[in-house]
Amino acid sequence: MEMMQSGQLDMEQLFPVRRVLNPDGTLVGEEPNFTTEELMSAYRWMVYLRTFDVRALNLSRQGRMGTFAPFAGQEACQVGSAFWLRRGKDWLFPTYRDHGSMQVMGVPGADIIRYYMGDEWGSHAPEDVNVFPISIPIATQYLHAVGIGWAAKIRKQDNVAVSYVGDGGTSPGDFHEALNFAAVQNTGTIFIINNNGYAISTPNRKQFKTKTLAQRALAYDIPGYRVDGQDILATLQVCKEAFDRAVSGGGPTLIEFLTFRYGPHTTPDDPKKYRAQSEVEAWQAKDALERMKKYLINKGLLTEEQDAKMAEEALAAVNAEIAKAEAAPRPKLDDIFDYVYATPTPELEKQRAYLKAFLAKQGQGEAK
Amino acid sequence: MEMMQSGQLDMEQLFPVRRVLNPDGTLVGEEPNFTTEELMSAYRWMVYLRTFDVRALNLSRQGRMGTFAPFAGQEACQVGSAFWLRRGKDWLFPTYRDHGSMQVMGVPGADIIRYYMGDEWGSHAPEDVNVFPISIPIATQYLHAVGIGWAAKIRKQDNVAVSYVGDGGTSPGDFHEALNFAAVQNTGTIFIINNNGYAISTPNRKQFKTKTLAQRALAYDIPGYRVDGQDILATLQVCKEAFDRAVSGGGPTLIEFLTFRYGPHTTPDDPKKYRAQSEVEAWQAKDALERMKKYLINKGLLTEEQDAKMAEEALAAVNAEIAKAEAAPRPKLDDIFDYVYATPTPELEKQRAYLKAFLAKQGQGEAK
Amino acid sequence: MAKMTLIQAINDAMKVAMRRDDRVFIIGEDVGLNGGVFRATEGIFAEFGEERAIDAPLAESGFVGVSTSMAVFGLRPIVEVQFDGFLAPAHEHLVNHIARIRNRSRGRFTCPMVLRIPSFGGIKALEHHSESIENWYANNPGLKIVVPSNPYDAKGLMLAALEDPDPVLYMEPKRLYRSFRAEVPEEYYTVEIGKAAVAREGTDVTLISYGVHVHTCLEAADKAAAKGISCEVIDLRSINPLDEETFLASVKKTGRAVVVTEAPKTGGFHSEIIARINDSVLDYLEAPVARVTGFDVPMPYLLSEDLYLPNADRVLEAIEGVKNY
Amino acid sequence: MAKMTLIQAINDAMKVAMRRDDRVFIIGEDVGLNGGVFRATEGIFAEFGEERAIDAPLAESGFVGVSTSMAVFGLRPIVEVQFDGFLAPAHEHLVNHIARIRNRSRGRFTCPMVLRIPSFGGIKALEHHSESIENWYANNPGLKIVVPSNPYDAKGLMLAALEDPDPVLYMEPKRLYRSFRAEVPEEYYTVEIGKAAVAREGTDVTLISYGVHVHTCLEAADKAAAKGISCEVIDLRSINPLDEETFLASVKKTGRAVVVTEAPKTGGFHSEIIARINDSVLDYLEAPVARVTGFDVPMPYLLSEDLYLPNADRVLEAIEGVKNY
Ligand SMILES: Cc1ncc(C[n+]2csc(CCOP(=O)(O)OP(=O)(O)O)c2C)c(N)n1
Ligand SMILES: Cc1ncc(C[n+]2csc(CCOP(=O)(O)OP(=O)(O)O)c2C)c(N)n1
Ligand SMILES: [Mg+2]
Ligand SMILES: [Mg+2]
Repeated sequence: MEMMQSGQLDMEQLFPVRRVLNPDGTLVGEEPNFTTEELMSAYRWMVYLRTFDVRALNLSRQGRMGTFAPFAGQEACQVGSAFWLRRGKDWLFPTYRDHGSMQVMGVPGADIIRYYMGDEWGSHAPEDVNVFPISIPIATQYLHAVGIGWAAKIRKQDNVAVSYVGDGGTSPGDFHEALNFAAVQNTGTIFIINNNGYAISTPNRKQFKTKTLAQRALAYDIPGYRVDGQDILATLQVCKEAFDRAVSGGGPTLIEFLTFRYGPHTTPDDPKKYRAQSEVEAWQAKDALERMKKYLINKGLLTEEQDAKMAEEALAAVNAEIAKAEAAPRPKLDDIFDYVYATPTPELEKQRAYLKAFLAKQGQGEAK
Repeated sequence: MEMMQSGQLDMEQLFPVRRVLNPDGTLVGEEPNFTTEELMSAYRWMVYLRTFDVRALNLSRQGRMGTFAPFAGQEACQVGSAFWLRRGKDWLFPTYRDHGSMQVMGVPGADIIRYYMGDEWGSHAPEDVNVFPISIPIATQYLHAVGIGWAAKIRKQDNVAVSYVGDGGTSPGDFHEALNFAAVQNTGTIFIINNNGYAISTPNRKQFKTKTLAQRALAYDIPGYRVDGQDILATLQVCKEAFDRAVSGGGPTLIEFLTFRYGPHTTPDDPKKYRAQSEVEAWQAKDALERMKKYLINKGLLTEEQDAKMAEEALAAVNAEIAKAEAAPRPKLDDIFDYVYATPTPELEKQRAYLKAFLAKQGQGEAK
Repeated sequence: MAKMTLIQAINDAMKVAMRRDDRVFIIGEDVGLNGGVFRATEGIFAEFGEERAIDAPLAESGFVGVSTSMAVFGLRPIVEVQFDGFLAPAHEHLVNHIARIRNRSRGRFTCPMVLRIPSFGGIKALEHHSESIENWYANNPGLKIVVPSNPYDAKGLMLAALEDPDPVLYMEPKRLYRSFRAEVPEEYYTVEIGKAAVAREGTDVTLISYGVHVHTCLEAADKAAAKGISCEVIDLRSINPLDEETFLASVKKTGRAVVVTEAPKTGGFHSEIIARINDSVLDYLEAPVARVTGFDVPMPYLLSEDLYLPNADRVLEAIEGVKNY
Repeated sequence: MAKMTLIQAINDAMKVAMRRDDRVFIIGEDVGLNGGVFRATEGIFAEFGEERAIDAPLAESGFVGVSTSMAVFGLRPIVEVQFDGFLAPAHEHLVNHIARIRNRSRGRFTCPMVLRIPSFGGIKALEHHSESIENWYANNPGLKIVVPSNPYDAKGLMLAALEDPDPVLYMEPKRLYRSFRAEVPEEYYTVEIGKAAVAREGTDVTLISYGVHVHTCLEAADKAAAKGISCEVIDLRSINPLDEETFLASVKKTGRAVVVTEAPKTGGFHSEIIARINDSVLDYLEAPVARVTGFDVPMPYLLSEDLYLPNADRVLEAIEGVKNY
């Protein structure tokens, strides 16, 4: 009978999908209150990021950088979740697919390209940008985000931390441990789930049984949301609420974005092996950029001409970042020895000397 | 607004505490349908286990065995959860505190004493008893229970597996991973949470934020229950429902028993450091054995004389198990080498020979 | 006989085993429909269905943990961990349960499981995808650890691992997956676990390695031969059990040895090989055993990977070092 | 000066550090109100309150993981893992994050954290409570590992670890917690991490160990002295960085060495010490280095524990072995 009760709960109804814009760009309900500047900035970011992502995937395919994880299709999730964060104050703990959020937060695109080229310097965020290096070990970064909120609480500060996982990232134990710690300590943490339907090839139905991931919030008595991840106004709105809650000591929030990656999981992945083209097209018909563009045009904030210009500017900006990355110095031999510890151990110095002597003998000097 | 909704759910109401007997032994509702044999057997088990537990703690205090984890106060949880399992067919994955359930399932008390004396042979369950060795690494055993249900499904069998954690055991990641796997695969698994209020000294409020642990079931769309752990009829009833569900392909169940350990966490623990005597007494006033005894006497199934006799028989039985354990041969030197692999490696044989030669030289032979 | 790459041999071995024994199944991330990120399980989902080629939720502790009791129940799991660095979440299950259940239960319960771990560097992958993790388990009794260096051994060791009554970590050198083809019998056969192979005979210096660097040693041996130094190359094939007889006999003969592994130097498994040489044939040594290893740094990102990895020239230098000591 | 046990010295060091530096806090299971299952944090909750003596939920991955970013944020966590065997769930955070964050971010982020691990056997505890886990991390660059063998070093190494800009695994020999008292200064002082100590001077045989077995070696040295063999005892104090200078100098002098550790033999850290001796002073050896270690079996339950543990008589036999080689 208890079972019936909990079984009776309709989670899809309990966690309705937050949507502000219909796919055709019209409003679902009343006009949200964003400034024109915010609206234009959010759209500009999406245009820039789409361009960045497409170019980066090409670089990878051309072998100008290593394996890359594209996010095209998930721009609204990336921009909305990083948009409200305070540079130099708040923290961001990204996955390998969140380089959109990273850039909104202040990481230069050139750094991200350097990371994927295979240079640790790409993870050296600017001093005033609290973006942790990309976390590849799935879900571990959720705990890091909690630690920031907890430390801030102890230091009587209000730093907010945002972290991300995908749908697959809700399965590791760290996902649970992080939500539980955050709930017990009431930390200012925003937990984002970018549910793009697949963990590489593994579909949601093999990953979890429930109709929503937002309902995981019920296990910890924290607020949970489901949001249309192709609707930038919805992602901005919900993330603002979560940010205000976090800053004001209201504790953590769990947000499930319903989204989709248009491209492969990473460069070598072949999505045709596990999903139908029709599914891709259905999602592309709900594209976040198209939707926002229509909205802005209807609102008279954007013209086709301005939009084309914006695209050109984006391309120029992206190319500049790529150029910067490709012009950056290649990592030095010393780099691999200098940052293992604050001060290299005597043994490390011996190994460094051995390697330099060996390369010198090979007539290779520092070069590779 | 979604937040309000989920926040609005009253989990204590959604997961009401299942109770059949009031603390005074009177019925809460209608008469449950258990056979007299079942009622008497369940009560006899509780009387035996209370005696076993008290004696075992004394053995430990006297140094006749090592550190021991007593369960006095949790008998109804242990008996109710193991009562319906089919010997030789179903599986049990206990913690260090579930030696009550283990014995109900068929593990000789002598084996449990041998385990705590420090002899691996204590974990060698009888051939027809599928009780895994006590799992001390918290929550890992939850995954083992899921594996049995999954394997049974693959082999088209209906083996049920029961596993246990305490309130603290709900925090490790494995708790989450196990529930998620079980939900996705719909395995015949019964997940017991013995919530005795403390993880050693750590109270529930530092372990989790929610008012219930049963509500964790909502995160996986599996049935969850809260049960009065001092009410053997309630534990029997809910566990029977869970067992029937598991056997019939209905999938997993999460059960939170509200209970209390009267004694220390383990032999060296001093509970006075972290809990008030009044709390202990409040729980003892709701004692499961007292409650059931009153019920049986009211029902005319038990007299004080029979009860006293039952206690004597229990003591005799426990003493017999202790005698058996203390009379059992001490572990042999070969034991530590013979079971690392099916066939010891050449290196292991060298090490065995070295140790034997060394002891011989010391004039110690096989002895210690 | 057919010419196969190392990964084809692994794929073939799993199929052969699954046809013979319906208790064998594969579980891991993307090992089903997708055939694995390296295509190691290509075609297995199609032939054996989703109950025997299981796409698990993304949780290593979870699928390694459930596989433990599935093995205890009587099945024969082949668990694929997607990359070496992602075995870490399952560490507790390996060291506290899988390695110990036979011993803890005095033989009442056993855990015959094969854990496939795409391992080591050299393919310019992202971070955490090129790790040498053998040292997490080389000091952990109850587990066996094998590392094939060629397609023939890959198939034979996999089938031997599946016959083995105890858990076997099967470390796959990613770099060799498609680097060359070799003759592999189509039929069922096993390569005994715990027996090293002499990959090349020689008289002056003994080179000891496993996996990728058996080939580094062979390449170095060629270069040394050109300089008039004859090297014997030992392919350990198994880290545990360790076949010391084979390499001790060789060192006894040559009096000189170079050990080559990719893990960081300090505390690496190669030091156990040096210790065994110390234990048994110290008096035969004409020179200290040389070691060519990774450095005491985290595995560098791909632009610096080559700086880190042992290569034939570094091994050659070591060979000349011990020869001219 | 006051006479303290090793655990009192650890407790004192933590209090001294917490009084000097309000960024230092303690987190773990039952470290608050209860003062820790070993009473290592006794009185800290009372003096510093529950925000600096934190009873975490029962999840090692969780409290090690959050402590990582708390250290990055600028705090100084002392993380207590209740027992060695229970560090395993946090393995991923140690090897993939804590050990690497400085290197991955090229110094942008650092993780100064002290991880307290009650370690090793000899107290007849339940299973998983008596483990030698140093080998999980001895091959893991980015971490430091220290093991005190006496109260003075315990306090000095703890304070040095808290000053250290990098993560330090602080392994506490449970068996020594209350086994003896020694003089410990009340004031603040540090013992340099990475410097071994000569615990006893001698001329014939060098005994090398750390933690509990420094005392096993000292006991064996007494017995050897009675037989006319003079032993020098080296207390490594630090596994990483490893102070090879000190033990190499000793072996150079004595020409004979015995390494004593408690972990299983194969792949144990002691083999690195043998490898270092091989690297640098092989020509000075009069006999193969002997090793007295645990066996290649899981740590036995308490009735068989003594069979497993190295003891003075086994060390003495090894001393005579190398002396009479
Ligand atoms: C602990 C761990 N296991 C496995 C992997 C390999 N891996 C990388 S991405 C990925 C799928 C992640 O899917 P999801 O969480 O849905 O995020 P998405 O890639 O879809 O954005 C896997 C299995 C990993 N990075 N970490
Ligand atoms: C992974 C792990 N961490 C820590 C411990 C040490 N430990 C043993 S029992 C215990 C508390 C468990 O509390 P709970 O789950 O509530 O069960 P109870 O003892 O109350 O029955 C702890 C921390 C352990 N056994 N395993
Ligand atoms: Mg996904
Ligand atoms: Mg409890």
